[in-house]
Amino acid sequence: MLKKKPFPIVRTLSAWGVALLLFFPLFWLGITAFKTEAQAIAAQLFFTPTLASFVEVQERSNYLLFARNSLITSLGSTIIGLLIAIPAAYSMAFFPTKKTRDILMWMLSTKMMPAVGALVPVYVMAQTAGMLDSLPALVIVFTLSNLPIMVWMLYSAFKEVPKDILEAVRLDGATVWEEFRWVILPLTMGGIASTGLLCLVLSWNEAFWALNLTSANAGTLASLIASYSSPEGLFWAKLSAASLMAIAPIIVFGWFSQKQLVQGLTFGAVK
Amino acid sequence: MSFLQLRGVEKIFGDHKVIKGVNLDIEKNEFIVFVGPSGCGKSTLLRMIAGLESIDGGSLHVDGRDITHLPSSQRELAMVFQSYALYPHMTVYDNMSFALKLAKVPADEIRRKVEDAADKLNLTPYLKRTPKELSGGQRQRVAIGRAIVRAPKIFLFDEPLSNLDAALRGQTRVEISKLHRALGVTTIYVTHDQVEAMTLADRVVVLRDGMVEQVGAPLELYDKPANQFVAQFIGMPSMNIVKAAQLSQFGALAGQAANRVPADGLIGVRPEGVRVLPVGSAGVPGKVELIEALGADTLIHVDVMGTPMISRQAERTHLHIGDPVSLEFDLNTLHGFDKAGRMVSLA
Amino acid sequence: MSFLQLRGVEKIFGDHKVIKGVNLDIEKNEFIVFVGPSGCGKSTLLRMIAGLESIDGGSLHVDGRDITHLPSSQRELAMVFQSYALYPHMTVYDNMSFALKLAKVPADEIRRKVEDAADKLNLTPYLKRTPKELSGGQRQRVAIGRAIVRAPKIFLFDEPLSNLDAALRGQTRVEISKLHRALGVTTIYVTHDQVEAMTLADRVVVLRDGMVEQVGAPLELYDKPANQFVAQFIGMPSMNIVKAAQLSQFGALAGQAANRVPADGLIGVRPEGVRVLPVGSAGVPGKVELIEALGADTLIHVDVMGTPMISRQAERTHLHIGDPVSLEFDLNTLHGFDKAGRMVSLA
Amino acid sequence: ATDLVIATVNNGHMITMQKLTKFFEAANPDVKVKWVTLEEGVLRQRVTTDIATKGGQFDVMTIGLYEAPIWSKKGWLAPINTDAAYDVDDLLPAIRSGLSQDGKLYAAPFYGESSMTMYRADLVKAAGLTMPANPTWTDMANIVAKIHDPAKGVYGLCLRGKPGWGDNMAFLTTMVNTYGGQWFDMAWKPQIDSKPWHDAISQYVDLMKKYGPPGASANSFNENLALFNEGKCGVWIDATIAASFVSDPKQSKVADKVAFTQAPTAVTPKGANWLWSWNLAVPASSKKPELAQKFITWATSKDYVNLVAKEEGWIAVPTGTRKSTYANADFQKVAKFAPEELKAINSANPTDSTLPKSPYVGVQFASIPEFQAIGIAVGQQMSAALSGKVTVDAALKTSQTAAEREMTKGGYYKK
Amino acid sequence: MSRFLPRALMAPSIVTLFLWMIVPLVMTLYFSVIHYNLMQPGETGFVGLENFHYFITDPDFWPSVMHTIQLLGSVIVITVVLGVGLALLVNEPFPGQGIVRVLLISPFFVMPTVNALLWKHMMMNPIYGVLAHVWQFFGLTPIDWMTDYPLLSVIVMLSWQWLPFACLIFITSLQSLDREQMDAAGMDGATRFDKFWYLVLPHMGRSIAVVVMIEMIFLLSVFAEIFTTTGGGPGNDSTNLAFLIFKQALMNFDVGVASAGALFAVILANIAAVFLIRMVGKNLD
Ligand SMILES: Nc1ncnc2c1ncn2[C@@H]1O[C@H](COP(=O)(O)OP(=O)(O)OP(=O)(O)O)[C@@H](O)[C@H]1O
Ligand SMILES: Nc1ncnc2c1ncn2[C@@H]1O[C@H](COP(=O)(O)OP(=O)(O)OP(=O)(O)O)[C@@H](O)[C@H]1O
Ligand SMILES: [Mg+2]
Ligand SMILES: [Mg+2]
Repeated sequence: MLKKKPFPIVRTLSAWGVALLLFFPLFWLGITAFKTEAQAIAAQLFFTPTLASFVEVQERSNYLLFARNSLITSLGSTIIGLLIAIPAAYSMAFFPTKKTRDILMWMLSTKMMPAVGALVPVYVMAQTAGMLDSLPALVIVFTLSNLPIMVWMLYSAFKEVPKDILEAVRLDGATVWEEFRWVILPLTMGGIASTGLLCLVLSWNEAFWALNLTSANAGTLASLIASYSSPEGLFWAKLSAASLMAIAPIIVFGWFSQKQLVQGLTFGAVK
Repeated sequence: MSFLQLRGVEKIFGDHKVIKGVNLDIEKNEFIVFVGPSGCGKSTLLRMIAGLESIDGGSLHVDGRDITHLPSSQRELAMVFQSYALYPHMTVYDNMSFALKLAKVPADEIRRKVEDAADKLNLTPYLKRTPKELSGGQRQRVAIGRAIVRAPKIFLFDEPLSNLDAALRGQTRVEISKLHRALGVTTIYVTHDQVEAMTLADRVVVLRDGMVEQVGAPLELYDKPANQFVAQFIGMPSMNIVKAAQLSQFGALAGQAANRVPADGLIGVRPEGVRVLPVGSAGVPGKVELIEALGADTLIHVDVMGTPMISRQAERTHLHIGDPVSLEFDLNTLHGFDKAGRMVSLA
Repeated sequence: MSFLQLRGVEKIFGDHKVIKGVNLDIEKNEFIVFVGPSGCGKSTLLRMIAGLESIDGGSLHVDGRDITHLPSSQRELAMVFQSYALYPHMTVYDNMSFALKLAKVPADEIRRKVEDAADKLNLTPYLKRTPKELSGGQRQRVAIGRAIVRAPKIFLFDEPLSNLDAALRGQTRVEISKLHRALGVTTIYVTHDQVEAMTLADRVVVLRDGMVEQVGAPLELYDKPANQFVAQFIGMPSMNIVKAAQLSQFGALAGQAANRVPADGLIGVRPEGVRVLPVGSAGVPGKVELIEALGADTLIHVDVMGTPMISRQAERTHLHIGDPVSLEFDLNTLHGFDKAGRMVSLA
Repeated sequence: ATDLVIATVNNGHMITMQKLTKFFEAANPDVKVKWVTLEEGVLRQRVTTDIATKGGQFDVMTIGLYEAPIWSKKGWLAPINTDAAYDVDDLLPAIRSGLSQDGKLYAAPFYGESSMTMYRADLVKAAGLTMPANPTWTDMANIVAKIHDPAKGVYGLCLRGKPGWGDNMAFLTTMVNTYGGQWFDMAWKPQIDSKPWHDAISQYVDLMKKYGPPGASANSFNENLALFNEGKCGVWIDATIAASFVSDPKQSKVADKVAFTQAPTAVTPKGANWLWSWNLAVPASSKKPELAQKFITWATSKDYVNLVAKEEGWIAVPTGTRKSTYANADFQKVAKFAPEELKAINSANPTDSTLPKSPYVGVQFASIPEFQAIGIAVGQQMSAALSGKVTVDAALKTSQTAAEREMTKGGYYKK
Repeated sequence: MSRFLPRALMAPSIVTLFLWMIVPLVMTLYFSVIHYNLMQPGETGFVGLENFHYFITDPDFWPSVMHTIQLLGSVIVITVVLGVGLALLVNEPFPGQGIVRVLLISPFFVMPTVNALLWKHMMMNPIYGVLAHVWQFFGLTPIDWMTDYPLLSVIVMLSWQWLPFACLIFITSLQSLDREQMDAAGMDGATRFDKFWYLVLPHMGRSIAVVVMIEMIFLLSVFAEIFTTTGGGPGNDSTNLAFLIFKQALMNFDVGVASAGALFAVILANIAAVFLIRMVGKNLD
């Protein structure tokens, strides 16, 4: 890289252009949440913001309960998922056998059955276990349905680790745990973070099971949205406010973890 | 029973055998050097001893214990990789202290050991850098440092000094030698540098194409190579080889060897055994092909009726390319080989 | 005007200057060798010429054209990287043919060139492999092959032979030399191998800590080092150095130098200028510290009342460590240096 | 405290009920009411899954007029025992009969609705026309043609277009009814390829293509309401419940310009107005039937109507269930649409809504389990016809085949 | 490493996933051969392959298979191609790089339902939508997206949602690209495109494979977005297989036919997966 390259003006402009374009719908959602219903429909850009919609949403439903449920289920399933998926991916990436690829495919194939197709069986299972409308049920379902994806992503992240670094660490006398903790984890932080985030986002946004397996106690924000999606009349501002409240935590979290996410392997010491 | 025993060790990559049944006994505290042409399997053999490559045939014993299938983390080895294999996310200090940290060595002892090693390797100013901020030679030194801070059962070095300058190489060589004497750790060392091989080794193992050609003390290999390959591989520049069939042109040489070397055999003479005399002197006539002045030595390449001969002399020369010269040979250090390249005694 | 001009070239990494104002003129078709201690900035300088590192100060001209800020893809260079930088997912053949393919060279010409280069580098059996299936030396050869198939304006080699065995190194060195003569391409070559430096270079550039210490023909550097650093850096083993203050103990040496070298200066004598004689002979008394038998040569380390001296001799020795000996010096090849290390004429 | 879990739809009246639950809880301190508020389609999915698998997640379910008879016939619902104070006879008869089985009430109506015409009096007047009290489709076509003015952002006619048996088919069924059509004849043979269907759908597609808003095939109640409130519709025929919204100045820009009349008729007035109600029911599997009953009778009582009136005003009371509500003077004062609504509801008869005799119950639907699938399939075809993707004839033909398939599958007759 | 440990490490995933797969699968298999309508749960009976017959002879079936493939293909192509492009665009430093990356990945955090509502109402609505305003600004007749281009609308929404995911994975992958190789290629005379084609793309192979596989799995089962926006219409113009199954299961409540459909979807997904594995599989090791 030459330092005194001309200022990357074209790249800067196009990157910003595309980013703003892609972000625009969200921006629009954001500002609509602060409009009155009339302004919302008139597609105005300038208006005096109001918090009325947020107040209304909070009045109607216990936002905090849903948010808490979302937090518990998505964090829970992410953590449990990582705990199960990391060892599996580690084992497949670093001790591959002839069957590894088949196992990977099989794992993915467990996700091929459309959720709707499995609704009744799962519903009956949950009911038999007495776990309808309970957070553990959601955590289990989220974890299991994200597990294949997590194993896949982690597998691909682990595969990027150069072989001889692993060899070096084994020679240094590291146990499996130490090897993971001190070398693989820091080297694949980006991949693990993206996987965790993906799982978090998927759980947070999961609507089908969240809706169908819960009623009054265990609903998540995604199921909260279902009660706003089509009330009588198009209350766009209210809908936007509810949506914003539902996605804001995860977006903010995503923004903060951005650095970890895009961090790839840092090479340079491998000849 | 010897400390490290390799019995018919084999390695197969895909469909070709890379290590073809190596037998080797290494004593405790010995310093063994592996030499051999590029690609002959030195690294592979080292990595098999380290447990980084599976052993596809034969067995490996350490201290009488079969460790053929023991994972490398339990073999208590320290190794310098040919590719360094530094931890890219750790500083030089962390790279070097990592194994000690794992071994739960007290912090101050770690610090002492690492700083000591860094000092010996001229790395002190770089302890806070990450590998990618280092020069090639500095990286290599970190790789060495990482190995030598430890007190393993066996040291494995894979061309550890290849990227160092002559002075530093000499200095580091001395450090490794000292370390070996101080710790008495069995050491296996791969190198292409003849000086390293000659000065460090208790015994040198010459490998060729996955097989052991000869094992012996350095001078033993130099003076009594088991075959033409070893004779030519050890010594720089290589030993001159004359076909017995062409010996008639080589005067005195012919006389000395004729009755001992088979008619389809070969005669070898080291460059320092070849003296270049002004044309007309008694000797074998030839023509100067190339002159290489190395400073202390001068190498003169001479063509003797199609057979290339190299002479090495301590003096500078005034000869020029194309000059006709006479060659004289030191008849005491001739080597004879039969058709298959096996050594034939000339005594 | 010379072909390649470096004018006050500087490089800063973070907050330290790594290249501190290098001025260098390189003629068309010249073969320049960079030598210097590990970490002195050879690779960095090479990479700056290649356009891989920005030039933070000074300028770089090729053929009179300022290319200080030209991107490397437009500089028409070929380079062998110290770290090889092979394309991991391409076969050896593809690695070597990549540049030609991009240059839209006809397919059969590519094939011919690559096979030719592979043949010279003993790589023919490995053309279908990917880099990770190669030994260290084989990878290095691929890196060389990748550069030499091309016909660039400038060749840059960064320690290209460090992982090759002596025989192959000699052979490849000859190929590089031939290639240089055949194509007449300006070549810059980094090495730690003195033999390479001496045999390949038209001129050698000695770097130290980001600065040029001396530029000159190989033997010029050997015979007339500009300062103590160059004197000690060139030549293996290093030149022996005696402080003028201690000269009184060195008999004949003292007589020769006393009046020319300042009282706080130094006297240097090459190991081949030191002869070890049996104890009692006329000469300076000393004690054998270490003996290194390299085969053709023997290095004898002698301690002369605290000053270490190395002698290099062509004969084997029967001495043992601790034996008392006498040293004699070749008075014609002494080097004198002042306090700052600058050369002082003794003639 | 005991939890009482109630599944309900997210309509305005239900939201109000949710807010007022505190009064119920105050009266019953040991009860904690928990709400699961869902959009209509999702609610139907949830409660059906739950009741069919005996999941038992809900103590009270909000169900429609469509499910009530099917489920009660199957014995999935517990009968509602009413006391004198509840005054069961006050319930509008059309609705009550739809919810009763063998004289027993299986679900209590919370609010009911029919359909009617809402129109912009100002535009009609400006066009020099008058809206008849009982307009025919011919009248309607005339009027919308005149007031259609897209340049000013006014589209003559807004009708449902989004596919779904509760969406476009609810409206289209009433239209077919009044054109003299029916879903099935007495042999359960689908009649979709018959002439009345053809006439009705052709009229619908023709009018909408000429005078409808863009994107009509994705519009349902909500979208049309928004359009109407924005002043973009001249005429809108839809649920009576919309009346209170369009005449609410807080939401509607045209609150003072809107007027109401009956839904248009063609060959027959029979079945031109639909009948729907949202009802509260107790699943037979409920573990707290008494408590659930208690809540239901509270929420559908006269007292509750009064409570809403007191808390939110008469404009917000749930309508369409009780005669007493319509009789209330305060209510009449604020609800100028009330007479038309009552008239519409009373004119609807689920058991006799088609010109030819039909074997099914329901005005804008047929209360058989297979109807959902058929309604959805046909709805899809109608929206395709509306968007111009297929011709009306093709759409009807496809629909007929789909309906026959479904009925065959349902075992109504051998092929 | 003994042979035991790798297996022990995999066991929890494999065992749980196996249970998670096998129980519903067996039940679904069972449901698929009986008559089972949620509205008439008592009236079950063995019907053989009738459910499959009904599912496959549904007039919406073949169109929905086609739509599924179109949807899958377009979204994957769009997200991978644009994702790679965007990743390259933001990979090297420029002013505001961090913010741009944040903006780029944001849409991924949006719930599918919100995504659908957002696009349907606020973006693509032909009267009020932002796009309509843009069209009007340029004096054009606003496009009636949901009616005239229903499948395209769904594709746009899904691409908007999945592009950030692809982009994120690709950015991470680009970070581990060895600079020296790029340098070497530069000296070999490679243009930007050459570098991209011969080095960057092969390097990203594994990431692309993973993105493609993951997206495939998710896109095969997309129905919420369709349900919320076009409702599968007009006609069946935006009905995909998942929506068709959804319709059978939760709108018609016919669990039998839905189960048959679900099994069919599994088969289709496996076929697609085998194809994809052929194409991208070798990048996995
Ligand atoms: N990215 C970097 N950041 C900071 N310092 C660096 C960086 N790269 C190189 N250096 C330092 O610059 C100096 C010169 O490095 P360079 O690689 O040019 O050395 P060299 O002469 O090639 O050494 P060697 O013979 O060991 O390869 C070294 O001290 C090195 O530590
Ligand atoms: N993964 C592999 N797959 C196939 N062949 C391999 C693989 N690794 C090494 N080889 C081959 O095995 C042989 C021995 O390799 P090894 O690395 O042991 O050589 P070496 O003696 O260390 O050479 P060098 O001196 O060049 O480092 C070489 O010919 C090499 O090409
Ligand atoms: Mg090697
Ligand atoms: Mg270097």
